[in-house]
Amino acid sequence: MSNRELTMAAAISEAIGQEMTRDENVFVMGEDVAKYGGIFGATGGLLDQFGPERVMDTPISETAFIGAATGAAAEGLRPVVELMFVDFFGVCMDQIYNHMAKNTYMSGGNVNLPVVLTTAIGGGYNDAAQHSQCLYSLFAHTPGLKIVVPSNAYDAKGLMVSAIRDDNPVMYFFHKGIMGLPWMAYYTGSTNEVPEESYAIPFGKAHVVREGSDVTIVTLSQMVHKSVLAAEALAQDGISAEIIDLRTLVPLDKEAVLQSVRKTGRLLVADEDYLSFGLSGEIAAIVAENLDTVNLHGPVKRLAVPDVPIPYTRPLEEAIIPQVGHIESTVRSMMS
Amino acid sequence: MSNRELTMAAAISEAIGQEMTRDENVFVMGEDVAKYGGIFGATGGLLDQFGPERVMDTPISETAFIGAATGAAAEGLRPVVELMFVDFFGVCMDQIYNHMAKNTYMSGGNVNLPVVLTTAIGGGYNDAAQHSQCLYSLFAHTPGLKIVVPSNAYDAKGLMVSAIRDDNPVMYFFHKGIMGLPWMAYYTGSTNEVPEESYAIPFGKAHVVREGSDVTIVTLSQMVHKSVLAAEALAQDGISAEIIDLRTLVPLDKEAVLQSVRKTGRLLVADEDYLSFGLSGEIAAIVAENLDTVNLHGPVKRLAVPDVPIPYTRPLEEAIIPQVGHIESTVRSMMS
Amino acid sequence: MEPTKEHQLWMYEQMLIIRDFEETMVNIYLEGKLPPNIQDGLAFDIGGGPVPGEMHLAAGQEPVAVGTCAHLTDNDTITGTHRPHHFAIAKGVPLDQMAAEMFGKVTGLGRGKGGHMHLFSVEKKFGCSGIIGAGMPQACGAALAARKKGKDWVTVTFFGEGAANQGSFHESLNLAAIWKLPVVFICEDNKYAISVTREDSTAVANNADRAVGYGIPGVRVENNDPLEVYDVVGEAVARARRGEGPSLIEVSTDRYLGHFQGDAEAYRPKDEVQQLRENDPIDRLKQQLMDGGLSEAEEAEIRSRAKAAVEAAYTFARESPYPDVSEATMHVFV
Amino acid sequence: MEPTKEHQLWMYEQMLIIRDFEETMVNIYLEGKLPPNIQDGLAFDIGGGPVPGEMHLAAGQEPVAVGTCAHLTDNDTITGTHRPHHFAIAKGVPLDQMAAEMFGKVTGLGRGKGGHMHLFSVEKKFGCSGIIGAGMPQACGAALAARKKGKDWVTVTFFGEGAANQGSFHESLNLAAIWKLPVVFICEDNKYAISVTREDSTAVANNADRAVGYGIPGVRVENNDPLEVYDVVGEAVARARRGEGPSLIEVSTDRYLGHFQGDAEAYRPKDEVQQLRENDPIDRLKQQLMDGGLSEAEEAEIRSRAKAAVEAAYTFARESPYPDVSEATMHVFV
Ligand SMILES: Cc1ncc(C[n+]2csc(CCOP(=O)(O)OP(=O)(O)O)c2C)c(N)n1
Ligand SMILES: Cc1ncc(C[n+]2csc(CCOP(=O)(O)OP(=O)(O)O)c2C)c(N)n1
Ligand SMILES: [Mg+2]
Ligand SMILES: [Mg+2]
Repeated sequence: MSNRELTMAAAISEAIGQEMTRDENVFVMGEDVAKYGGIFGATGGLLDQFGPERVMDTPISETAFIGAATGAAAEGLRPVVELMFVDFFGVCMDQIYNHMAKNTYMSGGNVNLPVVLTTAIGGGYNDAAQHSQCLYSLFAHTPGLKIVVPSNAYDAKGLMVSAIRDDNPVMYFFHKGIMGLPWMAYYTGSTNEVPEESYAIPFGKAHVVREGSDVTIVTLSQMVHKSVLAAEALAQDGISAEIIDLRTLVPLDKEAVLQSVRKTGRLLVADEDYLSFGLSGEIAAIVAENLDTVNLHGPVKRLAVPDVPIPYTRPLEEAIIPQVGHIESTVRSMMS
Repeated sequence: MSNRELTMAAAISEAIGQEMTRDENVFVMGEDVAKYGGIFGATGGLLDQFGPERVMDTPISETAFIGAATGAAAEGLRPVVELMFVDFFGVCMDQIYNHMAKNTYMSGGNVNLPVVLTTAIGGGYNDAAQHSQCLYSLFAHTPGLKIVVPSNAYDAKGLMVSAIRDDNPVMYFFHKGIMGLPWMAYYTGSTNEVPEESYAIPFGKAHVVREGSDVTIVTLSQMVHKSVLAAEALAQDGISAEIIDLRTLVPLDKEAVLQSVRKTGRLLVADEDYLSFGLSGEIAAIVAENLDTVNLHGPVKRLAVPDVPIPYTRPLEEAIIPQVGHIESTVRSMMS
Repeated sequence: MEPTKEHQLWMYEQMLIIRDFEETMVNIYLEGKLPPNIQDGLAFDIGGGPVPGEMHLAAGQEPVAVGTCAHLTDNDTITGTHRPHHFAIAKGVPLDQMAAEMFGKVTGLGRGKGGHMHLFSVEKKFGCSGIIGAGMPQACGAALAARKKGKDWVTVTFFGEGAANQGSFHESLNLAAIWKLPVVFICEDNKYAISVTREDSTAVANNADRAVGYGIPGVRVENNDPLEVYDVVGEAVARARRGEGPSLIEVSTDRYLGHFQGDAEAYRPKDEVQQLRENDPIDRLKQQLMDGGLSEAEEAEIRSRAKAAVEAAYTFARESPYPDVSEATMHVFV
Repeated sequence: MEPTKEHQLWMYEQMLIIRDFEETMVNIYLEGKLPPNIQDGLAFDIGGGPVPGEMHLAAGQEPVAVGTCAHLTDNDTITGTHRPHHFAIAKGVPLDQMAAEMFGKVTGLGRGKGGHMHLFSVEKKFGCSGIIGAGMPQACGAALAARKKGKDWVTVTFFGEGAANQGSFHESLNLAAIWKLPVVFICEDNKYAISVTREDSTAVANNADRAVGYGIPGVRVENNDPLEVYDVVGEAVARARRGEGPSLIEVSTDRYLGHFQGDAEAYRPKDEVQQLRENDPIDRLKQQLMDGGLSEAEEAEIRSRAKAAVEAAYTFARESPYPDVSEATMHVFV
């Protein structure tokens, strides 16, 4: 059955389920992933399909169960473990970045850890400072973790398949506002056609969501959809924006960024993470390091959360998270 | 008594001691800070001077005692709390970045938290992947923390005084290889003249360590001293390097960076943190965002740890941590 | 320990205010979140209406809050949880500013920046967090401050039975015990951590038994009853004030509503809540008070006072203005 | 549980190897770290010589390692600590590769990348970490894997008495208990966490008492004796193999050397170590074995075998090459 549309949540759980069928070593654990099916639906239906030995609810002990994922992977299992919100990483970061991420290197490549750590990111629904962050830059900064940040259901399935089959630790970040949940407004572009059969999308290949000639917008996750809406508005006035969806931060498709900016001569990074010392800086730096082959028509621009915690109240949150209007007006300012 | 030289460790403990004398609300806690005087000497002699009620050894419970620092600060005390190595942040990051850093904002400015969190950073003595990191970029990325990274005893004392008197959370990073410890080789330039009387160095003011006209080296901490040695070698061949010691990352003295690069037209960032998604990218981005007023003679260059965990063995560690030779050769490549 | 008549009346009125505040919020919360005024295809929109975002309500859990706060003064500190309203109300946090914070208004406790999981009152020495287990370490610090100041102030830290399996629980109890800090650790056992039952998450039937691991007293309150809570917590608070260190108390209580509003509770037996409500602690205390001589008229007056307070708070919240957008970048630092 | 004669001899030889390995390292470690060949003004240079960086040695703590490993096979897993040599040796990790790793050579367990706190052997199912308390969660995962594979394999996780106040201790014990995982938690109580004494850090006199908080058996071994360890750990390992879940054991043991080499131990009573050494577990086992009929000649042969093994390992380490610089950026991913 073709042209079947799935939400990103359904695409993720389908990918996990297909891999569980394919490889008995794959199993799922986390808070509320079984009976509840994952607070954001990423493991919906898996308990009924595979039973409680392979889909395990855990206590609120992230250090223990994420560390356990590392220990189980070292013995040949392939855990898919969920950190409910990325905002909670602070209670278990040591197990993630000092162990899951480093045991392979410290063992000279002898230990391999096929773990997929899934987590929810993003704001836009007024969940305030401890439930609305992105933070993927932090994990991309510390070596040893592959970083996947899908923007739509089709990519989400193919990238999850690659993540589970990868023999290295992979962190998989899904934005709540594109999961297609029945209880949260979302950008409909994220729900799209998803083949039933399994397929893998390779890491490190950015996706040109929209071709353009005047400006390159480098972005990812929910911000891809905001960028598309901005590009459509800009097109009305004959401004042609090219949109690059990075898809993965580690590995990072630098060539795709450079190629596009060489063509357009203008770069805007649109990011929902904090502005400073993160993703938007890294993308800008890649261009700055290649100014001998990139001919810019103007300074690089960055849109991101301006180094403030995410405020609860709607007017303030809308002001600090880059919106379609911000992207649009920033591009216009770059053209004049 | 003037022209008195102190090690950075002695300067830090002197600053803390003077503030403890000045304000009874200041107290110290952490692992081995009392009887041992701090593994890296940052609290040496304070127990004898102030007693166990104000200089407290803690259990190995970073979440509990760093969280306790936040709780005590909310009640008007001014804790100076030590995280022995920054590498251990993963066991207590939630208390640092979701609470110490955010309670002020989330309370609309009603809660203020005068905490100083000190921690040791850096490699160069073969302590391997879990005891050699810098990671200040992570803390600079998450809002709500002021970030101090001194390079010498004089700055260390003045910045510690400002840190303790600041009504906000301050993270204070000292590099083990410039503390002037009797058991670890160090860059002697870090031990310098320190007035006995108390003085404060304001945050957000970078220091021009050496003036130059050909290239700007933006750096901090131990890397300042490596840069100076490189600059001296380069001067032999008539290459004039200007060295900017950032001193603090939050607030960040962007103007100092831009001013210097406007003058020299060349930027090298020399950093001991991981390369990607961190400090070196942010500095490069600041220049990329200002290309309308900065005229570069060539691409920006970055030297940092190439996104690998710190290897134990000497030849590999020396290869991946930027050394004087790397700085020198990179600058030469920028001049040709 | 027996509460005075005044304390009993105070507890009764506070429970009424809490219950009314929470149950009124159930409906306010739904405003703007239901079809047809939301995105097509959605059944509910968490980001809609005057009170968006997650909403964790404590209807049914009033006894632990009022039985505890009856022993506290404005000098004592509380650290609460992601489900904080009942604690805040019982601690005396101004209802108007609390409601305004939930509406994201500039008149709120945090000028609208914190939201319902992040209620801070410096005056009432109240704070909470959306991170499970995060209040316990900070409680140790507040207690340390009291000791350093030579005061007999105590700190009470509340957490759920799910939080009792978080590392911060262990570290904080050990620290409080070795430093003899005046902290009372109170675990609200409402049997669920979202969908995960206590049995599936916890290796002991009674979290108070874990006190053995810290050499401190541990007591479980078996009934969701304000007088029983008052009795047990009273001992622990007195002990802390005497400088004899921390205690660990677990209180069996009942979550009447979903984990958060919008929770379908598919994981929960259909009639469970119905049965719980039949043994409601507010009804029981009312009966006890009236057996003790409280008249219908007096009871009605208390009830209407409570209703009026809640109504006034929500009206204040609705009518207050939002913060100016310029405030978004303020207050990162003081 | 009584060890067989063979087991006793094995334990004796392993203890000799461990002791010799550690005490020989005391001197090797000093090579290149003392004046005059270091920076002026320094008394010691931690980064100098063939074995730079921190060095945590376990002389005196042999009993817990050998008494435990006598019950384990290559199918069983161990997670160790920052002070890992005695565990690794007793688990059968190749001495040559272990020494080579400490010398940073390409022939080492981690091709020189890990160093002495990061020894990994996939064959012997051994791992360790420089982060306090980090081994316990990973042990739960290894045990979960064994159960999922339907094996009776056991995982032993070692940690110090200082680590018993880290949150991971609590979370891991609870997880292992509710999931009935075959993990044996063994706490080495050597009385110190660097300079902090057990009394200053721990709210209970006996960490085994904390087992009550998880509804599992808890036993303390009061003497630094391999036979007593053998007995108590044997029960726990058997229980885990039977699928009856985890146990918590604390072993009183003695740290003969500084926390790390170079530690002046100003915090420690002058003659403490001297007194401990007078009741040395190796001497005691030797006496027992000889009372049991081991001849001088046989004992001497064991001793020389042990010495030869250690000498061979360090020679192998010295003579091995360093990895090529190109390896620095390899093995971040497989
Ligand atoms: C560290 C952390 N992990 C997970 C969560 C997500 N979460 C929010 S509430 C909750 C359940 C808490 O259960 P309990 O402690 O019993 O409190 P209750 O909700 O029953 O009042 C969870 C898992 C969180 N907020 N913080
Ligand atoms: C999370 C963490 N905190 C602090 C340290 C620093 N540290 C290394 S060893 C040590 C003492 C450990 O004591 P214990 O657990 O008793 O083990 P022992 O050294 O006595 O064998 C400390 C505090 C660390 N490595 N990791
Ligand atoms: Mg609960
Ligand atoms: Mg110890």
